[in-house]
Amino acid sequence: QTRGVTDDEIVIGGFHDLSGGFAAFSVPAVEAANQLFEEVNAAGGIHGRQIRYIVEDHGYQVPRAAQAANKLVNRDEVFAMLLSLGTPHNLAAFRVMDPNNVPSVFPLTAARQMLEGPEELRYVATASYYDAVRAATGFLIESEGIERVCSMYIPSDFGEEIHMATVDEAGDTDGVEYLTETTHRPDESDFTGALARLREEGCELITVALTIRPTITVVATAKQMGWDDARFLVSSAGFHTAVAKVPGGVTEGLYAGAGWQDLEARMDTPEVAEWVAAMQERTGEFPGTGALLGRSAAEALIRALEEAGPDLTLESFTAAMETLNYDDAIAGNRMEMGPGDHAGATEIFISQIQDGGWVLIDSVETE
Amino acid sequence: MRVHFKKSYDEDIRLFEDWRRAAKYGVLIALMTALPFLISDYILGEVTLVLVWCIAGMGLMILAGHTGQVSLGHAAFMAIGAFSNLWFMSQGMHFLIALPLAAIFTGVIGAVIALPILRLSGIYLAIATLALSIIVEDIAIVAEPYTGGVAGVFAPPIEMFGLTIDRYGSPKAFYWMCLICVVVVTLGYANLLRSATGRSFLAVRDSEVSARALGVNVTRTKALAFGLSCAVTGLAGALYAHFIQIVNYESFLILISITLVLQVVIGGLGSIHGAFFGAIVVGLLPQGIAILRDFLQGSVGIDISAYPGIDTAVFAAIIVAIVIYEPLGLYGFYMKLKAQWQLFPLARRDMFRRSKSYLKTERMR
Amino acid sequence: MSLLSVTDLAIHFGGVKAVDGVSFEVEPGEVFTIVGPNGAGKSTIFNLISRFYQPTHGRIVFDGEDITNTPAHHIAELGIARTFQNIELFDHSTVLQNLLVGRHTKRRATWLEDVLHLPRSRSNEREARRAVEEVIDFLDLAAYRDKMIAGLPYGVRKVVEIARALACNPRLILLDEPASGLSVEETSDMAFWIEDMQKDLGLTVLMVEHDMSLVSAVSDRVLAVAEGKPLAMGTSAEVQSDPKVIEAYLGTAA
Amino acid sequence: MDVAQLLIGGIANGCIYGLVALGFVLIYKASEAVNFAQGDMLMLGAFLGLTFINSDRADLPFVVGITAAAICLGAFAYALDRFVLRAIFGQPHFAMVILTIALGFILRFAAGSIWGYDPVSLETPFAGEILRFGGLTLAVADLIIIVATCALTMVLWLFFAKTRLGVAMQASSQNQMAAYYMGIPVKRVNSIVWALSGVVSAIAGVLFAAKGAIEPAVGLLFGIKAFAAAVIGGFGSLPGALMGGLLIGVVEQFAARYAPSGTAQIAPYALMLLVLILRPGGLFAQIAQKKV
Amino acid sequence: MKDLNHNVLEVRNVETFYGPIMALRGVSIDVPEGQIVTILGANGAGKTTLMKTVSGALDPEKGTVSFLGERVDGDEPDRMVRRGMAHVPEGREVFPFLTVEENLRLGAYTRRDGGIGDDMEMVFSYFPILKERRAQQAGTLSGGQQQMLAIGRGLMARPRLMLLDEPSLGLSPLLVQEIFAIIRRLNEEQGVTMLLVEQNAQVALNTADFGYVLEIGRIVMAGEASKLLGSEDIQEFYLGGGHAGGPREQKRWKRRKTWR
Ligand SMILES: Nc1ncnc2c1ncn2[C@@H]1O[C@H](COP(=O)(O)OP(=O)(O)OP(=O)(O)O)[C@@H](O)[C@H]1O
Ligand SMILES: Nc1ncnc2c1ncn2[C@@H]1O[C@H](COP(=O)(O)OP(=O)(O)OP(=O)(O)O)[C@@H](O)[C@H]1O
Ligand SMILES: [Mg+2]
Ligand SMILES: [Mg+2]
Repeated sequence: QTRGVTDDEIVIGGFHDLSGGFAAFSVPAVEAANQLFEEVNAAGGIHGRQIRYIVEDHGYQVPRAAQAANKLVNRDEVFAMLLSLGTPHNLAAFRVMDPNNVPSVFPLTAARQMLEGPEELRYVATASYYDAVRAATGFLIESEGIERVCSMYIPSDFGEEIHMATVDEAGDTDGVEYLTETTHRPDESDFTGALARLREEGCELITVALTIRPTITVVATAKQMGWDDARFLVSSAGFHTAVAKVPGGVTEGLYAGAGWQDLEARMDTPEVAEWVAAMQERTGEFPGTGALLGRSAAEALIRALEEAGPDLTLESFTAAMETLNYDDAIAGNRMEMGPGDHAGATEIFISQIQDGGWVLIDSVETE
Repeated sequence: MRVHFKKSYDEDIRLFEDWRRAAKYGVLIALMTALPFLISDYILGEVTLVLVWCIAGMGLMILAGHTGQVSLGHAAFMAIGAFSNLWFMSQGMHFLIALPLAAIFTGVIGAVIALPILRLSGIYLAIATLALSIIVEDIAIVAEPYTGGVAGVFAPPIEMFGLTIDRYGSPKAFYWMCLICVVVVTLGYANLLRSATGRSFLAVRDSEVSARALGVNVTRTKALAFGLSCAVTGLAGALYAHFIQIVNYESFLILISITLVLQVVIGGLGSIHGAFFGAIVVGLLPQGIAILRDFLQGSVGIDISAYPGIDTAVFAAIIVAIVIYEPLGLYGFYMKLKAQWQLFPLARRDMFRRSKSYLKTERMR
Repeated sequence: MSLLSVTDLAIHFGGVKAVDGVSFEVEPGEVFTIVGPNGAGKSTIFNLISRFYQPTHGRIVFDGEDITNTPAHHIAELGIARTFQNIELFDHSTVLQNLLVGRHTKRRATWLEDVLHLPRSRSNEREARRAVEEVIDFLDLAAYRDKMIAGLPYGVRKVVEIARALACNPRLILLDEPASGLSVEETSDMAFWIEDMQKDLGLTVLMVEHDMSLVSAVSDRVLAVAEGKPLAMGTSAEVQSDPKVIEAYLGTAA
Repeated sequence: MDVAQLLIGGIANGCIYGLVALGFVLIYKASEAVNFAQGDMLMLGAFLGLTFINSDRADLPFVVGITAAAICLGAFAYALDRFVLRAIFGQPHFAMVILTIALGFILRFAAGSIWGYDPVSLETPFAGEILRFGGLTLAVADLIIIVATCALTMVLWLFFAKTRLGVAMQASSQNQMAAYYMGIPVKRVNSIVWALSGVVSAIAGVLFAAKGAIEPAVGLLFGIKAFAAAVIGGFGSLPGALMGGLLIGVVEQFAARYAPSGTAQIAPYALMLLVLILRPGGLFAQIAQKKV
Repeated sequence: MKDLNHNVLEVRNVETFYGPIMALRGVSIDVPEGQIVTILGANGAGKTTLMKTVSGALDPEKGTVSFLGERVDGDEPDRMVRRGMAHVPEGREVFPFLTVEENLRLGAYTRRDGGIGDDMEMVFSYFPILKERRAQQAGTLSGGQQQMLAIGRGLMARPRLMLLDEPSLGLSPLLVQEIFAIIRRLNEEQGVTMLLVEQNAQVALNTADFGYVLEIGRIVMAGEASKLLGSEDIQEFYLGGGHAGGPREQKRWKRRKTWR
């Protein structure tokens, strides 16, 4: 008997930040996942089994995440974890998941550590921040003829990855120099000083690893300073419809490198339109990044469970995951895994804000 | 109501005023020792975490409850305890040495930090400690050789007396280890309170002016209280690191400090019991709510999880209710229950109705 | 040699000259009283002696030692204890605990010994309890021993404050209006206690008081001050009959 | 030149800190309670403003919308004090701290449930508008913030110092029982000041939202910084709150410009520690040594 | 003239608790219009508790308080002030961070008439030092100066009934005389009714028309002030008379009061 699997139910767990600083990712992701699960369940489930997604809230506190993991693994005996949020939170949870053979499916953190550990238990959805920013930086260096790059980041696991990606890409490209960086805290709200410094140094491309609100302020402030030839690049964390929608066009021209495509530009795709309508019905809002990630992950899980057949075990699940290979219409990327390759979509999409919306300019295949 | 006839000063100095009390706590300890055989590993894990919170809570209680100095940044000292313990262990030190050493190290750092910020009090101290904890967060990233930077450090399993103590591998052993720590810290705390040092803490809390007039060196006393508090919190941090098994700078964010403050206030400021009651609430209530939520969904079909974040909101609402019902914390409630029990059947129902009360400025010190 | 000698003491708060050139000497074993109108600077003199304020001018010598720059928390150790006009007790502790804090300067055990409750800590505790019980007995506080200060009536608190000062085993005790808020009967008790302090405990008493019956009953010498300056000095009767004192302080009916 | 621009940026941003800090100080000044949900009040104000102003919502003119938000939040804060906080009137401030922390969680939950968790932007008539004088630039939004903050600080300061109700509020914070004996309805006065703080928070929230996107958790981070600003200023002093905000705002910019990267982000906190160590009561100290 | 039938204040069978501690055990008193009524009692008898219960700072558990014919128990204290009751509390309770002048103005908080300035001058004429220190923060005044301020602040309300809890606390002998002269004058000239608690029973009874004796939360004696002055028990326990002539040591033998 496989844990979390009964004749009529598959129990999936997830720990999330539903009440803290990252609720903007977690809540829509959970909503989107639940939306799909409800659809699947209404259609009879997977091989006759209903999906039950138990979500625990940790409010971005590690001890509560450990408690949640303990509950989900030891009490609820979940089959797998889906979309769990937070780097240290996931790392702490792995300690109880691994001995119990609970796979971690598409955690909501793009830290590279999410793939370290027992291979059959680790799956990530898209390229890491590192890969995405590195690829996008490389693309911009080439297409825009940039020679001096810089970065602005919050010294955290997320910020460090983007910083390192920038440094590494500059270091590996001839004639390109990594100049400097400025460091920030998530609570900062004005960047005159930092931008003055980067401008002084002569930065041409600046990778930005901040949260959404500060990102908007950075771009707006640069415009305000009359610094028009600077190019700003954000990772998937800043690749959000709201950024493009800021009134007054202050974010015009911002670049993003992410593992998926913006939704708004693809509303003519029927699947996208249908899903957006369903989500709007459900939450009253146009789905954002979190929802898209939640949907993608849930879809991959469903497909794998379907593929694994009625005899669901960790082995059959692993095998099924490794055969996943399909176009994710909603994320606009290709989900592809294989033995030894547990990172799903690895294509990087480079977009820019033009006329109040994200426009895809290019895509790069990593690896 | 029992009346004590005291025959010697020792009866006041003793930890337990009579054999009944001693017996009561004896039974409690026996029960706690036997607990791993009575409950599942899941609940045991939760109880273990509560024990860790008890220690951290006692650490803050020394400062906030007994010396009247509020710290909004105590998670920083948990961090220092955790990282130093793991670093000492990584240098080949045995856990049994690394653990107390981490506590001492944190205590010394606390006392040193205390010196410049001692002149502060009230919210000024609170915000200064908050700033400190923010700075420590960033130091934890910069001090990569010791803290593992953003990636953090993994806690190695503890080898002791030929057995491995691991939170998940051998939860019972880990639990007992925490229990021993709790008992030791509680004993030390109780000793402190019945001594001149403990009274000087109370004196500083209630009236700095008279404390000084009576020869209490207020600065030194505050530094000592801060140091002791940090040492205990550091110890909790070290145990916490082994409980979570991986710590990085994000394991000790401000929210943890705030939770600690919440814990001691809800428990009841100024009593050791309070630290325990608070730990139970903060440690177990969210799990209780989650289980109740699952139960509601499974049996009655009420799916409150359709409202994301409602667990935390319910938790907060319960905290609101507790504070409104018992502003002085659960310890006050416990004392009332006890008094009613002892007075039975003479207790008046409205005996503990709150009478009107008024505040005066605390800006005059 | 006098126990306490104050020379030309002065302190200013902004424009207010609270104390302005006061000198006096307190002899060992005497009861020395300072009287004067409200705001004359009496409490301020106490605060200067117990080193809460730094004088702008002047010298304070206790038992041959210049204490003008001694930190406040060393004063108790030297043997000076005090009470406060507005009562400064540890409100959330019991009477017993309050008095035990009075023994703070007599402890020998370090904090580490206290945490581990080593023998020296325990013997300290016993010794403190014994000393405190004597004070409780002396001031008849046994009924209140385990009561919280917060719920005690004003008069009892007043006595507890004196008890706490006595628990320090001082040589000089400063009493700031010990009888204010006490009834006639309690005031006469207070007179006996002060007498006992002087005679039985061998204390020197420096007192500020407005109740002239108490002042006359116990004082060996009285100093009258007004507006920070000395006005008259002498026995209680002498000072009370001084016309300047009558005009500034006592009024005609006294 | 560079320095002047930094100064302007710092001042504009510092004014927002100051504006939020005003909300803290108001409540403290009238009851010596610290409202740890102040950041969340800001967030609520921002969302209310957005609901009234954005074109896909009520689509009211900006000034009307901000007024409506201020009225709503004021009424809400009044009710909050009247029906929840009043239950612990006269109890130690610690109880209030915990209560407001818990209320903050509930407010964030409520906001998330009502407005969703995705960041949204406020539409303002002055978005992206920039003023240039000499080589210096100043966003119109910043100008409005500076003017509004200074004006509010001034008005509130006058209110507290000069009006009968203002002095009564101060009295209530210093001695509740004596204030009652003066005939001051202390509980009602507390509710009024909460309402006032709600109004200020709404204004702060809308102006804050005008500079970028908002989401339910935004108050959590920002509240702490504004709290710090209030404390640096000397908690309880209205001009102090503004000064504290400005100090943090300006130092932040200069640190980002000149301090070595990796340490710049903690400069405001380090500075705050320094200020407090040198002046334990903040810049405009509101504490005093007890006269015994 | 003094109308004995009209009571400004009537307290009936009041019981007040501090948590489980019963501080008033069924107290009834009357304060007739235009009179000065004093309450005597040892430390901890419950005098302050009674005053607070009357002015609404504490709620009685049982019993009623009527002021000007209206039941007021359970009301908030500010309502009493609006009805015309001023309470000068025990222990000063000034607003330490406000100036002397602001403190005084707050005394007239509920008044809307224009006489506030005149009354302020009146208070200043009683206590000239307050005028001198009008801009000083009240918290830095000396103990006696704060007491003057508290009394002055009470006068600013122009009350119909004034509750004075140990007004002479910490005042110099000269000022004690003046305070009682002021009390009498206000009573006679402006007809202010007074309820007075005072440790100095001699002065209190000399000033008052009527007196109550409160012990351990109960009224144990009541009567005309002049009668009480003559009473032997009162002489002995409250006026320091009794065995005044006897040797001190004899009195030291702690005698218990008859009704304890
Ligand atoms: N910290 C201070 N700031 C300003 N003035 C002060 C301060 N302390 C005392 N004073 C002033 O100094 C004078 C003396 O005060 P002090 O308390 O010594 O008087 P006192 O003689 O004890 O009077 P009382 O009999 O009323 O207690 C008073 O006028 C008082 O206002
Ligand atoms: N806050 C409190 N908590 C508990 N008990 C109290 C409290 N305040 C007063 N008491 C008790 O109530 C009784 C009456 O106190 P109260 O202050 O009314 O006495 P009093 O007659 O005014 O005394 P005094 O002359 O000392 O002012 C006392 O026994 C006292 O111990
Ligand atoms: Mg004095
Ligand atoms: Mg009294």
